[in-house]
Amino acid sequence: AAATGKFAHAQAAGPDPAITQMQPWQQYLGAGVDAAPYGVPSPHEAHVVRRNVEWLTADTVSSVNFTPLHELEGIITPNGLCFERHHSGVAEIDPGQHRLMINGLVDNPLVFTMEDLMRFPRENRTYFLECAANTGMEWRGSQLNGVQFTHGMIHNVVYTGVPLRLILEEAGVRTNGSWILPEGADASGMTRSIPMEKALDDCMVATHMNGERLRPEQGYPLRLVVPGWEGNMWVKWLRRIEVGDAPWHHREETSKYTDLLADGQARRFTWEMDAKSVITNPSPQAPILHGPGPTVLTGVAWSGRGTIPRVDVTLDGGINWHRARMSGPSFDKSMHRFYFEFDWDGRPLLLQSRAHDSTGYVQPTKDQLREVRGLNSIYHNNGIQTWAINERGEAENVEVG
Amino acid sequence: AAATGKFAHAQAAGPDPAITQMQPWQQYLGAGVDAAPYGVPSPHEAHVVRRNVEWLTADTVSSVNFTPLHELEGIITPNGLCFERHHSGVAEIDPGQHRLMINGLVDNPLVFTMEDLMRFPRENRTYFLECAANTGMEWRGSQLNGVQFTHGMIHNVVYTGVPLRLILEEAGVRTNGSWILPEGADASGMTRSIPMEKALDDCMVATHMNGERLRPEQGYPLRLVVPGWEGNMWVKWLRRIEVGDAPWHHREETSKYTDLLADGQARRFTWEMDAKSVITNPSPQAPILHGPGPTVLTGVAWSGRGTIPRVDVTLDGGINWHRARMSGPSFDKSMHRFYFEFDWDGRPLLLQSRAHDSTGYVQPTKDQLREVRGLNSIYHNNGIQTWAINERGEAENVEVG
Amino acid sequence: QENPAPSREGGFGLGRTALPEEIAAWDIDIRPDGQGLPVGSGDVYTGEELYIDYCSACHGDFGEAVGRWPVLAGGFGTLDDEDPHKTIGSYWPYLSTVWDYVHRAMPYGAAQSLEDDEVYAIVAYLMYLNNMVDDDFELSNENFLEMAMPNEDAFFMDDRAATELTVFAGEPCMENCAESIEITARATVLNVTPESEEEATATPEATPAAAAAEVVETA
Amino acid sequence: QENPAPSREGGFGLGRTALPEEIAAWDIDIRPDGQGLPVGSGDVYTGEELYIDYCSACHGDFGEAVGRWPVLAGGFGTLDDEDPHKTIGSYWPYLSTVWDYVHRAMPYGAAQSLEDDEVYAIVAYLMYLNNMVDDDFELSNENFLEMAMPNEDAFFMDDRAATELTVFAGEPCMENCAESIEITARATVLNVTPESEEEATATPEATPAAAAAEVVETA
Ligand code: HEC
Ligand code: HEC
Ligand SMILES: [Ca+2]
Ligand SMILES: [Ca+2]
Ligand SMILES: [Ca+2]
Ligand SMILES: [Ca+2]
Ligand SMILES: [Ca+2]
Ligand SMILES: [Ca+2]
Ligand SMILES: [Co+2]
Ligand SMILES: [Co+2]
Repeated sequence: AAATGKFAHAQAAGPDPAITQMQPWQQYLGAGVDAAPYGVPSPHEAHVVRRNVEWLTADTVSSVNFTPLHELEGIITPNGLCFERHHSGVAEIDPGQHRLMINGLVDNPLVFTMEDLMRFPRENRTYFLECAANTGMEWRGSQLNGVQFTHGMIHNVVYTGVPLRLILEEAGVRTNGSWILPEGADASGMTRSIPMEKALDDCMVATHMNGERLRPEQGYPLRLVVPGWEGNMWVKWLRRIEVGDAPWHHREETSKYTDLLADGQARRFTWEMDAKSVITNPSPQAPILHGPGPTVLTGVAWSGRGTIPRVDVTLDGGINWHRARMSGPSFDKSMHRFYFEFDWDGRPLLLQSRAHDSTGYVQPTKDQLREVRGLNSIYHNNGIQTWAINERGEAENVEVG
Repeated sequence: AAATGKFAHAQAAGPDPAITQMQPWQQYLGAGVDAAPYGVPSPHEAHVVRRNVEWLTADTVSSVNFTPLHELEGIITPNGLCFERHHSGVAEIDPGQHRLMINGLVDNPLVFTMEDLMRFPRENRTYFLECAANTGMEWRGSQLNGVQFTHGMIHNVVYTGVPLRLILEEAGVRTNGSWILPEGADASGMTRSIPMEKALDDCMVATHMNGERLRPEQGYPLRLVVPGWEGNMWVKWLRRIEVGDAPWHHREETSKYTDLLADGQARRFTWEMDAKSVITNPSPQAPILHGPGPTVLTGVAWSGRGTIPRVDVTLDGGINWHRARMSGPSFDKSMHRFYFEFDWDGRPLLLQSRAHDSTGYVQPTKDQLREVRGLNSIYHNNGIQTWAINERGEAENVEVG
Repeated sequence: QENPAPSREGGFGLGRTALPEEIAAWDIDIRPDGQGLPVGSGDVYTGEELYIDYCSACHGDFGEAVGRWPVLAGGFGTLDDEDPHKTIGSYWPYLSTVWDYVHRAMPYGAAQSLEDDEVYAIVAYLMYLNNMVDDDFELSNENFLEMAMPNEDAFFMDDRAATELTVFAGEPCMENCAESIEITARATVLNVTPESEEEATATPEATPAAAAAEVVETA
Repeated sequence: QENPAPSREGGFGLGRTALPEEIAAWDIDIRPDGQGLPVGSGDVYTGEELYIDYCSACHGDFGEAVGRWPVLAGGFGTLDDEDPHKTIGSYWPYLSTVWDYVHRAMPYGAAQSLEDDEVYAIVAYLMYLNNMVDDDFELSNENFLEMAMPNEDAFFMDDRAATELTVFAGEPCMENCAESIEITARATVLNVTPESEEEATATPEATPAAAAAEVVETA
């Protein structure tokens, strides 16, 4: 038998009408099974949406919106809430008119229809996709007051697709083929250079996300999956892959996605996403509303170089750290969920989390990063995030020292 | 470098206009990031929906619709496509007015708000939910010609929730508390008796599915998760759990969900879902359209008693069997994905799959089941399914002998 | 699959004590041993009137059902037949289930709208329709436990562990397992599968096998 | 995470050989070594006219940008400043990138609508705006590879393996890691976060730190 509850429980002043009065849903019939052939969330969850920030960009077409991390649980991001970043808006592609071409340094340049691709053996793997600019607004100090905006350029999805290896083998890569250039079918014609080693290792040409076909805003009908590497390389609406013997140095790997250091020099080809974590609850958009007592702290962690065996959490800005409880499956280059349950005494807190990845790397502080990179590198900000909690349980994005 | 493609590839008669002509999505801007705060599938996937069958029930309110298994990949069922079964329609509950009561043989009967429940430690676990009547229409012979209808009363979801153990411990179960009665807040007031051992073992009070809050048709804001056991026990819109010293023998465990054998006797409390598998593609709703050559056969398998280490597949109705490739994570009491890639010679096929679970149980034939149970037991039909493929690649639900 | 969420010695102190009025409002379940049964009574005659008003539109004047709504009476001796009729009288093991369910979920669309005495009366009428009592019978909390249901003894605990699990196990044949295989049944002969969104609502061309409709009524 | 999908010796025979016309239609990428560059030419004067017609509405007559659309010229010597201006002239390492990108993606909303000679001319004008050439310059596939970009040598290969990975490792302090901790910066001071659906479109009360806007323009 279960243990006996000993804790003194609160007593109600009087009976709760939510119990003593009959609610309509207890008595009358609800909607039938033909009402929603494709279901949607409860109207009471209408606030759980991707959000954009108008002042960030000139228009909403080449722009970004953010995943509401503080409303999510576990490690899977629902498809409807995966953040979006497009450079020429969402390409609305008729899959019957979509083709994938392989050309360049191959024995046999090929064209595939979607039907052709569905005849290759396929795999199912879970990966996070993080925009290299995620948390980029925070380099100069705390700026946006919500985890959706500071950390919401990430999603974690189960992909089904064909290993890119099989498609390259089909065309026959020539011995001097050392780079690929995936290209999108949207009006930005997105391109990135990827070394052949990565292409043959774990890249996938994905057709499905979280069990169903890709969503239009995530590249329907075809997207390149580049596990652990920055999201911009995961070319959406994939229409062509050229094999070459040198990188292309295209706009998204020169003007953008290069990391300017303090001395004016810039890193190029900073592909891997460094290990990172963030507390999603409590956070500015998800304050503690229940007052002192048992409190669930939770968050997510990920690394482009492996798994996350450990996350540490501090309640006092880093004086003392505690090991969080890791929850749910631990997949390579996937998001991990952690929890830390504690009794809040009602006093102010300074919350931080610190990820350790399977290579032994430990998530640095923002100041450690700034020391190496300066303030202008924009991308790859994986510094430790601090939320200050006040006596009322409200949370604020702060920095500490 | 990759292997060289040696296979002779088809040659096109002339250039494909889908390539040589500029498509609108390659040139013009698409929708921006404020267009779909909660995204939906491509209009080209509008056929991927739950479907009901009007003639099965008196109305659509106490009825069922079916998951389109032949359109899905991997092991996760998207929330919008999880089959629905309600007894009084979808309860549309305001979570602010929802309560969970624990009463009966406990030291302290308790009432929880949703906020209270979110303060308990929580877990993330992936489980299939199968209606005990799934495939029930097939006891007397092949009847429905589509895997959505024969096997679509199943979904597989990542749940986040509080272990029921913690909630029962909070109330303090008395030593004679050996059963629980979970009860729903909908107008059917759904109830089932569950032994305390199961309740304390792996049951959960779930708040989230696949990362977001439960969907209304899946019990928002609270559902009981009863891993591996028949779906009817996973009480939706959970409002109360009574602890008792005997089962209740309520309508859904007497009139329904008891298994009538040939001699007029009936099994009661047939809780576990036996190991089962089905080929989802090809299948009647997903014929082979590409003609002879490389063909991907895929399907799903599950067991209420453990994992699925192995699935066998036959192309000739059971004369010769081949081991399928298991894909994606193998979780306890979760769906598993399998693949079998083969070269179709264009001749008729008789496809079957056979699941083995981690207890050593092997999925039986329908005839083996009929020998033990007769034709009237309605529930728990986990017999091997056969699809006949003709020369045109069309599939039909058949039986063989 | 998971690092368990930890228990806490003495509990978390979450939630609050349920008040007696609150428990009374929700604690509506009835058990075969009479637990939960309220004080009250009702006779067949009263039950008939209520039943005609609130139930017969779906279940038929005599429990024979209108259209495809559930049948509530008859079917005795059919459980071992090819087409068994499972009703309150022929199948249900406990009378408490009838009381509990009618009170909890019926009339369909107006759950829990019946008074306790009304439920006693309707249950008495359902007993009468199932030849369990005479037309002058009155059911009450006093005589409730004396009422035995004819089919109670036909139920036994799940025995799959003994009858199936051991049988359906072991390494199966993988090669040359049969001389030849023939198709013995075809779904397309019946033609009862909806073929498109629109047809899903169409009447089938053939009558589906008897079991089919029942399955989903009973899913 | 996965039993790998098997390769097949000699491939699967899936897909079909791409025709030369098809490759020509899609193979539009240009590399720094000139691979992909079509025959053609265009001068600054022609480029200026085209630029005014097709580009200046967003990028400004002199590449200085209208509103928050991207700046295309200037910014020399600012890369090590507090507020660096990264433009084609001050930052981009290769001219081929300009040709490739303008041809591939601009004008915004009418991608790939420019003729090759028009692209040469516009690129020549962008070089002129960035003080790389005189106003009588003509760019062509012949002289293209002679054009060096001022900032090319500032780029170096990712060195995090040496400069960071080894540094950010090892068992960190878990207890009494500091005497005291103070808050040094607060997001609420800026007040630039949208607070509700509606406010997300409102103008911020404070000017967000310079980096913020750039980040998302560049995400
Ligand atoms: C509008 C139609 C309708 C009315 C009116 C109605 N019922 Fe029902 N009844 C149903 C449906 C539908 C079900 C099956 C519900 C489900 O799927 O769980 C049902 C189920 C039942 C069952 C269980 C049958 C079984 O075999 O499990 C009983 C008993 C019952 N009703 C009694 C009554 C009584 C008594 C009344 C009147 C007080 C009543 N019903 C009024 C539609 C109706
Ligand atoms: C309607 C507005 C608009 C017009 C007209 C336009 N552009 Fe752009 N331009 C943009 C936007 C928006 C971007 C950034 C796109 C993105 O997010 O990827 C951009 C980016 C660029 C860039 C890259 C800037 C960088 O720093 O990476 C260049 C170069 C450029 N445009 C040149 C041109 C030229 C040349 C033309 C005319 C032939 C043109 N643009 C017409 C809006 C416009
Ligand atoms: Ca009770
Ligand atoms: Ca008989
Ligand atoms: Ca009489
Ligand atoms: Ca090329
Ligand atoms: Ca300077
Ligand atoms: Ca001049
Ligand atoms: Co980078
Ligand atoms: Co059962």
